[in-house]
Amino acid sequence: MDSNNNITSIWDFFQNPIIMNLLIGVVYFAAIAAFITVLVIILMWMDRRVAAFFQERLGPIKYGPQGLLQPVFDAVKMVSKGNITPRNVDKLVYNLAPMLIFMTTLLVYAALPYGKNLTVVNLNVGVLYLIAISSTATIAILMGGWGSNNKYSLIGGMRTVAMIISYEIPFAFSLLGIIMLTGSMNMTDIINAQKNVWFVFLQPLAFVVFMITAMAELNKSPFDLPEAESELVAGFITEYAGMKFGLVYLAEYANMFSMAAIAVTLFFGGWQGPLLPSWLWFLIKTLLMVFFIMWIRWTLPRIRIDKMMKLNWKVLIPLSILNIFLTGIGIKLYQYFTGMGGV
Amino acid sequence: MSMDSDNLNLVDDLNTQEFTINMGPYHPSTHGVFRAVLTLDGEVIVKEENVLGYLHRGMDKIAETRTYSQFVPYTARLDYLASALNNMGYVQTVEKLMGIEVPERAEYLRVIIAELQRIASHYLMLGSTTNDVNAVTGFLYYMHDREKVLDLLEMVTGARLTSNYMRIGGVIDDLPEEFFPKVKEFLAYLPGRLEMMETLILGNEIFQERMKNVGVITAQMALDYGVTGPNLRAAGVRFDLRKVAPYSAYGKIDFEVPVLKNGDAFDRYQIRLMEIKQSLRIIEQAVQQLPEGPIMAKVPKLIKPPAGEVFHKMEGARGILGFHLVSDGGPKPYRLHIHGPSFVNIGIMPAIAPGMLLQDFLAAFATIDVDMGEVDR
Amino acid sequence: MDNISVLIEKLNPSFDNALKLSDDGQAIYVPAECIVKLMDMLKNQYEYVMLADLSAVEYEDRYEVVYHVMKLTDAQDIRIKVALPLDAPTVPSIVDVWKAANVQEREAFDLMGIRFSGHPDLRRILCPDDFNGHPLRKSFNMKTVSRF
Amino acid sequence: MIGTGILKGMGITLKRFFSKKITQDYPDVMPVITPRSHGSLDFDAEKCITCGICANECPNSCIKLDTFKNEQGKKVLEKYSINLGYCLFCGLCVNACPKGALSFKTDFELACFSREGAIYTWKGKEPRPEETPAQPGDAKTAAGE
Repeated sequence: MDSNNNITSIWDFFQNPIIMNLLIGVVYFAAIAAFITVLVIILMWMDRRVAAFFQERLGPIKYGPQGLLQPVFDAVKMVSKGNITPRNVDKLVYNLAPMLIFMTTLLVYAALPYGKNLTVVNLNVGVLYLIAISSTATIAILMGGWGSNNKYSLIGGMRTVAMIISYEIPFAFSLLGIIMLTGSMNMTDIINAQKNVWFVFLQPLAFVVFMITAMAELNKSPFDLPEAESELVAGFITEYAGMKFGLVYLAEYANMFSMAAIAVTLFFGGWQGPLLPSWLWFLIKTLLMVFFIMWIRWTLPRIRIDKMMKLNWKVLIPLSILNIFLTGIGIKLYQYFTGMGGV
Repeated sequence: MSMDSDNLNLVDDLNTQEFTINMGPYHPSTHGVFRAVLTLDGEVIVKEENVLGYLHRGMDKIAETRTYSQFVPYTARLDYLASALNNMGYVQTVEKLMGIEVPERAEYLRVIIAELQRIASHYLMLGSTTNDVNAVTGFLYYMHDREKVLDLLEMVTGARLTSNYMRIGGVIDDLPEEFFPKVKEFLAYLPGRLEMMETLILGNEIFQERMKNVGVITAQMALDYGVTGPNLRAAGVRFDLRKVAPYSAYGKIDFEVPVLKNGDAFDRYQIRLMEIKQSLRIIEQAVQQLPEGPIMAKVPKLIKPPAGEVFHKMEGARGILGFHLVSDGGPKPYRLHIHGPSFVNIGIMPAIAPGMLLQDFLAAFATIDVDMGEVDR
Repeated sequence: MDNISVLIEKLNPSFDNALKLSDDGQAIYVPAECIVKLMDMLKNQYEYVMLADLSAVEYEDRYEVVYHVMKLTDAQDIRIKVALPLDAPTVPSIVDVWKAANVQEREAFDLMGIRFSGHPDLRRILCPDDFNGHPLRKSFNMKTVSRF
Repeated sequence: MIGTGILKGMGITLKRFFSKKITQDYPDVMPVITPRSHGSLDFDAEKCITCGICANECPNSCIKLDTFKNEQGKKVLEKYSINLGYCLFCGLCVNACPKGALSFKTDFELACFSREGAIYTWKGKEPRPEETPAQPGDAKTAAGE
């Protein structure tokens, strides 16, 4: 075999569409992973600083400008910690859980529209995909809770299942109104449909329901029951240490960002905005949304589990169904008055 | 929990099982080293058992090996969140046994410090309860204000937490000159903050949902279980030793005893806020009325009370703090029994816990406000 | 405390004159078997609704269990004592009268070794379960440790 | 209406967000401590008359005086040690001292790496005449000596 022939064959190898796709996939994955890592560092810093400011403190200010390097040090500490696996845990389940939790987080990022024509995968069923993916984390959390062989973890895991599964319903229902308005589940279509008016003004009820359920999906206060520090020590992450804990931690912040991004995409016109580039608009809006989530989180006490269930089944689900009705009536009225045909 | 997959299709076999969980001694919400053995059915508590003694230092025994004045700093370690109140109770006990007449100025100084300490103690309870329901921000707001109280205490007593300001026969130091403007500033500052906390915490619907009708202690129950202090007043019994049997300078000061009626966690929380306001009133009046004169009675260097027995009780931050002192005429107490209100108050937990959710247990426990230093002694 | 002798006179008919005033005139001595009845009467007929304190004292020739009961109206307390022999200090439990006595009797049992018959759950409360001896007895010596 | 309490609370936290922060830049900027603060104990060997009242008065016996008889047959202080690890900072010794040799100072940074490090010693006015072997150097000698 001469070398020329060899090179051609490698070139051919890469020309193969399957391999090509795979490679692009790897590049995308690396890009998202890097993006998440940087993002989480910023979010961690932001969370600590914002929390501190709400509490009349300054927060980390010693390392780097305004303490920006603090999360880097934290991360280094986290990575350099011993990888402890307690005795009597279900090793496979216990070790797999953090990875799966992080995995589901990562998957959400694939469908987010970061800017104009800046989406990893422009799915036709983007909204459905998001709803589906974000609820898979439940299994991973239950795995962590069960596998840890700790009663606090188990209670945390069970609470997650009870909570996320029931909150999935109003979460999905609150988005139905938007899908009805746009007639599409594609994220880009939804953003384009908000050119004139943001859906938060057309669907205020849906937005309220969405935000409440989003907080629940995020396990953030007032719905942080699965990891309720003051009752369950740390809930399902009680037994995790080192990088396994780090992954869960990472996923938590990454989730916060992705949930804020979904809210921005669906209710605040996504990357649309004047003057500035589209991705910057997306970032600004999303970080403002993250700030709003933090604001809620650092103000409200934790809700009680039975009250939380009651809120879900007796308030949020009826409200979200009502929203669907109102949207339907609104669409029909709009069509009637503007004389446009049926959908 | 049977994982036998063959039987899982039968609904009858999906039975539940109670399980026991050890809450504490190392747990974020047991406020020290309290251990509650909870039997849970899902999230509902079926049975609760207190396990105490992780902080047992044998204060009663220590008292028998120290002289009367040497034991004063130890009383500060009883209920370390209200150290000056414990000091006051103990020195008053010895004074009662010896028949020492404390100068009036010293009595007023004691009242000022005691009420500042009461505010600090109540603030910690409010803060930690707020933290237990995960309103971390509220917790830190409380801590910031408590810091101001501690600054005032440090200015006078030299210690922020475990002071030894009160001595048998009076107090050790007069108020420093810089205390007066500071306390005036503090008295003007705190009501606004209290109002803010009331809006932030008491007004919050989630907080109300968490606290109302949780861990109800009725008046009858409270008397039966010996629950005293703010917990008793939250249950609707107007009983405050400062008012019913005034000691020190309380008789000359005008204040009210706040009473609520439900006796649930919410009322127990609220009554502390109300008591802080009354404490502010007391401090204001005490500073205004502060008489001139000596701050220490004539007390022999080595204190040797006559042989005898005395029981003295006072209104501590958590209830009736009693000292039962037996003297044999020697320089050391023959027997000192400390009746810590927390120790008795915590005894009601097994009675009110069954039927609660896990989260309710924390709310109820936190609002009963026990201090493990006093429980275990 | 000055009304204590009056109180004894009032109470004594129900107890066959078993109640005695102590030497210092501040306490009522009760035979152990009468304590529950006395406490019940004080609580239900004489308004001493609260058990303010329960402690135990060791003397050279006896143990004394000391009860302080209190009125709510004026916070007046009276001291009631039960003298017990050194070899078998047993007194009926008053848990049925006051639930508050539960923890306090356990404490007295744990630290002083007084047995309360009829107590529902007489275990150690402050010391560990496998602890030997009762620390507040005078025979229990503490080690002196040097701080240097 | 349900929710107003939550909204009011969120208003309060937002207001606090922009309010003055109370963080003290502690190791860089030392806090102002009131002169009465029981930070740590200070001993003045010049004033000490070796009476030992402080050691007697200490509830936790954490004061130790090493003395010797000098040529005049007078009791003289050789070494004065306080184990601050056991000290209650109650001030009984300070109040008991007839000559005011003991006092509180506001220096509160007492962290140390070993239990021996918590023992603070001060040398007496005159050294012991016959050269006894020196004490182990682990014990910290307080500043000012």
